[in-house]
Amino acid sequence: MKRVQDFTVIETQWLNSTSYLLVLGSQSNIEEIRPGNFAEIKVPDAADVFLRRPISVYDVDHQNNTISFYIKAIGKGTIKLGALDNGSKVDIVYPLGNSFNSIESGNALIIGGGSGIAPFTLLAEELKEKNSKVTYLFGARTSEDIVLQDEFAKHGNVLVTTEDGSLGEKGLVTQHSVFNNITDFDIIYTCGPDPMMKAVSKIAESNDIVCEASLENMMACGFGACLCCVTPTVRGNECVCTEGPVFNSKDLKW
Amino acid sequence: MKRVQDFTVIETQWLNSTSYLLVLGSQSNIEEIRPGNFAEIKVPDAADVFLRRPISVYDVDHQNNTISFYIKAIGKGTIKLGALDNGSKVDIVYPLGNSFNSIESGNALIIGGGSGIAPFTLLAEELKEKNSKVTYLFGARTSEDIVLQDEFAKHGNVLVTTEDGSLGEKGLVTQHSVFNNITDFDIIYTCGPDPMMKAVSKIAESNDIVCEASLENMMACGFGACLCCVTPTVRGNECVCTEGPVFNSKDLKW
Amino acid sequence: MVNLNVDIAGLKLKNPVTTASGTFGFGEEFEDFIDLNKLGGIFVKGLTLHNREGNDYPRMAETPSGMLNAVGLQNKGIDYFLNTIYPRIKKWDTEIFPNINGSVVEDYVAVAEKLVGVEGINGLELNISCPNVKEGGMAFGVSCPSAIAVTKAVRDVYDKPIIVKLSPNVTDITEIAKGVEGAGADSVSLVNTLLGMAIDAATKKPVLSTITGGLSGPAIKPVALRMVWQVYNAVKIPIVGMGGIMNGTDAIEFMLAGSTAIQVGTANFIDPQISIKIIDEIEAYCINNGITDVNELIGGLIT
Amino acid sequence: MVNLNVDIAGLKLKNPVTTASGTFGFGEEFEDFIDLNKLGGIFVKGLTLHNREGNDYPRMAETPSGMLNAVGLQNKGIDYFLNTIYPRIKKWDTEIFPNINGSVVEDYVAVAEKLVGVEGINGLELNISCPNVKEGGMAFGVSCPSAIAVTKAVRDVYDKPIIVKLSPNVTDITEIAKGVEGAGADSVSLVNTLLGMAIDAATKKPVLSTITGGLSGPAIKPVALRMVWQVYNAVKIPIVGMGGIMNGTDAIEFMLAGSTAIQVGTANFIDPQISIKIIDEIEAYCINNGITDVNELIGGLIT
Ligand SMILES: Cc1cc2nc3c(=O)[nH]c(=O)nc-3n(C[C@H](O)[C@H](O)[C@H](O)COP(=O)(O)OP(=O)(O)OC[C@H]3O[C@@H](n4cnc5c(N)ncnc54)[C@H](O)[C@@H]3O)c2cc1C
Ligand SMILES: Cc1cc2nc3c(=O)[nH]c(=O)nc-3n(C[C@H](O)[C@H](O)[C@H](O)COP(=O)(O)OP(=O)(O)OC[C@H]3O[C@@H](n4cnc5c(N)ncnc54)[C@H](O)[C@@H]3O)c2cc1C
Ligand SMILES: Cc1cc2nc3c(=O)[nH]c(=O)nc-3n(C[C@H](O)[C@H](O)[C@H](O)COP(=O)(O)O)c2cc1C
Ligand SMILES: Cc1cc2nc3c(=O)[nH]c(=O)nc-3n(C[C@H](O)[C@H](O)[C@H](O)COP(=O)(O)O)c2cc1C
Ligand code: FES
Ligand code: FES
Repeated sequence: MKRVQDFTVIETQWLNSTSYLLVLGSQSNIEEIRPGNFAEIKVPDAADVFLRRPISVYDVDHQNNTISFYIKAIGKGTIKLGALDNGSKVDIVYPLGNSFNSIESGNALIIGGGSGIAPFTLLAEELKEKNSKVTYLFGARTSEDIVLQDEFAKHGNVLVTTEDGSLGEKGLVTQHSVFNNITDFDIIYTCGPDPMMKAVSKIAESNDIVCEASLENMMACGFGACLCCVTPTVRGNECVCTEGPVFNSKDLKW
Repeated sequence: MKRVQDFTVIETQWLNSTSYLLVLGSQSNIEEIRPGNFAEIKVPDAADVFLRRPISVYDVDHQNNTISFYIKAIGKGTIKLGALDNGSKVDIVYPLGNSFNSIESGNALIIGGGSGIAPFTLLAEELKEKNSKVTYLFGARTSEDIVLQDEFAKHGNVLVTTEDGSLGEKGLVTQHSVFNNITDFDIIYTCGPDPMMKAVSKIAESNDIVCEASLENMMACGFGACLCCVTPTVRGNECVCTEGPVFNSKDLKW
Repeated sequence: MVNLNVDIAGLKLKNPVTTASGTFGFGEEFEDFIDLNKLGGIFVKGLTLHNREGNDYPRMAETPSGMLNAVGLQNKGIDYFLNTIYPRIKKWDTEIFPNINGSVVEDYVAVAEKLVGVEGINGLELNISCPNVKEGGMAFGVSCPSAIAVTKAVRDVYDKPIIVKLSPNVTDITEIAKGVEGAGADSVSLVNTLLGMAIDAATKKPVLSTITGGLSGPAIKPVALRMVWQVYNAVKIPIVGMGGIMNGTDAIEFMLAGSTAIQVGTANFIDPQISIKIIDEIEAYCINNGITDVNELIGGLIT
Repeated sequence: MVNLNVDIAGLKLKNPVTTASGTFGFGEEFEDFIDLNKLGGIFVKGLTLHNREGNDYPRMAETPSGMLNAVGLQNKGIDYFLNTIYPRIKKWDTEIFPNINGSVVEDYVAVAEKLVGVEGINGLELNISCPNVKEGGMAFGVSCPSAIAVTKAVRDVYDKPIIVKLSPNVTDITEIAKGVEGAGADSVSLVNTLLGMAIDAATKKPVLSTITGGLSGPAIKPVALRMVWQVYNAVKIPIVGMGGIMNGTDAIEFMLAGSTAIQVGTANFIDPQISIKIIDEIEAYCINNGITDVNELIGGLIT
């Protein structure tokens, strides 16, 4: 069930100069979270941040009542969240949105760019439970931007592209050699900048591979009340916060 | 010269449940401050505090480059200033306003209520330097509200009234027995709620004693740019932030 | 015990707190967060005669203490509402107010006609102030003759309370308020959003697909409050006030300025439980101020 | 090197950044904080024919991301300005624009006549949008015929640039802008404050002595930006844009929307050095974006 819940900052763990893990803890139980779900985080007492900020759930620990987020500090709100002292109060509205459809006993390729790596630990865990094999492909500008590799490596093989060639293969994700044998995969999951996801879905579709893309449209509410976050689909304009954030790429008319 | 200066919070020393000393330190020199001068303090990154807050200078230490304020936490801004962590950055515009005219070799009565005790350490120090004698009279609702007595006692005799009689004489300041021999004083300085200051000036004027009152009108700028802070005087509407905050009570038409 | 009941043209609300059209979906979106039965009323998302896809994305821009929206009345049409949505939501013990919209007078009339006789729907909000549609919408609300014309036309076909929603984007809102009062409106609600715009300096482009959009949130509260006060002094019909209400104190201010009921809008996005908190805060204010009937607040400003 | 010079009706400003009337005193108040010679111009506090005491205290209310003021044009009259203040401030190497006000057309004309031939004063701002005076003021700015009448009358006696300051409290600001353009205005400045109101729920009283007042600050930026964009698309004369500009990015947005110059208002209260910082930020933006002439920004919105 969706709810507003009070949390306390347990830590903000900076991973590089522009991204961090925000770990929040609560006295009470944490709701069930499905891979792909997100939360709307209230940036506490910030003069210039009016609305909540939608952030995917990176990890959750039901034993210790903690929930964590992987956040790129790109603007006012995300910078302020990353500067919170331990012990600060933060409330979130969650769990929001739909989730990825994890396949059973299959071969999954997970492609992430930018902050779009956040939902993929939970997804990979679920895929593994269902006996599917996970390959990650992360793209970034430079090696500096590639973080949390050890974490992801726990769940699957990690491939990397960087635009400057400083780590993994040089180029854009869609230029990675894994695409030479793309039909080895039963499904592709992707999250990241729209152009990347569009390119990925195009390849997936032309190879008849199911592709699920998680969108990051701008949101005012996050739970279907405002109709601000729409994306055009074969069914008309649909809210990314309720019908998504995960869409089958074939349904998207972007 | 008036300036904007960056400071760091050295400490917020709570005196009772509703008031505190805010001590700020700077790397650079502190401007000269006259008794009665105030500063416009920027409440850092507060969602609902748009304008600066005018606060009298309570004390200044030119050796150590610190400046301190006595603040009553009465609303959004003053509560937030009191909750700042040590080390937080705060900038202030100062020194603003005119100052008290301290008399030479005289007998001064200083009457304060509420936050209106703030300007009176600096004033008493100057009076003492000029060989004047200082008597303080502070009024409050209850003994809880009477703070910093030891500090003030360094500069003069401290008299107190409380409305509930829990400290000093029972009643309003203007009912204190010191008024039985009010003509012993050459001057009265007062700061506090308007009704108190009005009552004090009335007594002063009827006894032909000079009375200087420091006003606390609501301000947008604090340095004469907006004309929001006016009080009616014999010369017309005058800005409290530039012509005041200290006025000769005879000039006020309140 | 404080009486919280208020009366909008004979329609009794259990308390003055309702939710603003377009900011509360059809209520269902808030079912997880609050007990909808506690609300004075729900003004549902704007409805039109036919399905509307609304404007292109992006439809939203955050602004200082507010936001711009350019949703453009996306909805599946009045029939879908009545056949599919309303049956699901009518169970709640609160007043459901459809918010009706059109490009031409005939559209408004056609939508209103569909609402005639619908059991449990005891009034409608006639939106003549949507700034986010090309034709119709705000055009009706910024000209007195057209505001009167559309109100009269809907009045002719609909006999339950009509609340006409006014635009703040006018020189003199009292003129329009008086006009629609004369045309048979039972109440006016105000304000809709202020027409605004946001630019992204980095891309040199407008943030919204429609260039301009509707400004809501606390930023507009001073303007909304002023208009409620002006209209309160100009008409006799009850006012449903809104514009930047974020808490109980804001709601009290709108009532003091002359609102009989209030709508909570943008605040729902930031705190989905805020509407219920506002009811509690109004009650607490009354208790603290020795007020036994919330109606004492209406227009109670001491000037 | 970026060219920052802009041109308002033949009058060259060294950069687009000026300060808004009523928020910058007569400039002197900022002498301790900044080098006034760096400013593109200073619009001084509103002037009237005779001494005015302004409205009673309280004149100010803080609002979400903004403030209300009800100063009511307190000033010592045009003669005092010319004889006592202007001689002190004319030394600065920046354009000084008197902001002139009146209750009737004749007052405006009388003030303008006094400015004819004053050495160093190369233009005036005709304020037809002050919401804080009982008669005159905003009344001129919300009706097209009266806006035209006062502009024509002042045009007849004053031959240097006239910048007419428009009110945002209108249904269609382009109509007024076109009207004053036709009546001989060389430029329009916009926006003045939005009419608003604040209530103290604790005392049940209005916060301002005048009940309503003028809303300024970032809260109004989206509305101001929209109006600048609308006017830019409606008139040919240059626009001086303002309303909630707090930093260089805001200023850029106003230029992209169509402003030739901008005015910094309420921001001066919060950071008395902000006007100079904005000049630097505009220059930095131009450098970062490969813009060699700030004039390229004017109306440069990509739609
Ligand atoms: C469902 C969902 C899940 C998300 N998950 C994550 C996550 O796990 N980690 C993460 O770091 N980010 C995530 N995002 C993106 C995140 O919400 C934005 O980066 C954040 O809201 C930016 O806030 P800000 O205050 O820092 O930036 P602002 O100061 O508000 O904006 C900075 C710049 O970024 C642009 N911008 C802001 N938000 C968005 C957006 N949603 N889409 C496109 N452009 C935008 C603005 O237009 C502006 O140019 C997610 C978004 C959605 C919708
Ligand atoms: C020259 C000057 C010197 C001052 N010196 C001190 C000082 O040394 N210590 C101190 O504690 N306070 C001092 N004050 C008062 C102080 O400025 C206010 O208490 C403060 O601005 C309140 O801010 P806030 O955000 O906490 O309250 P808000 O949340 O803004 O307001 C809370 C309530 O207080 C009222 N209020 C706010 N400011 C004022 C005001 N200036 N006058 C009357 N009512 C007001 C509001 O209307 C509201 O009802 C001084 C004021 C002036 C003008
Ligand atoms: C996203 C959004 C959608 C809206 N849609 C409608 C609508 O369909 N019909 C309507 O009458 N008003 C609509 N409004 C206006 C609100 O009902 C309300 O008048 C306005 O937001 C001001 O109140 P607020 O500041 O409390 O949000 C919408 C507002 C927002 C923010
Ligand atoms: C305290 C105050 C006084 C003002 N006085 C005047 C005035 O005398 N003449 C005038 O044309 N505008 C006056 N204005 C309006 C400003 O010049 C400006 O149009 C308005 O504040 C919007 O800009 P801002 O949001 O940047 O402040 C005043 C504004 C404020 C806040
Ligand atoms: S963000 Fe409000 S409906 Fe999706
Ligand atoms: S506070 Fe602005 S002039 Fe005094």
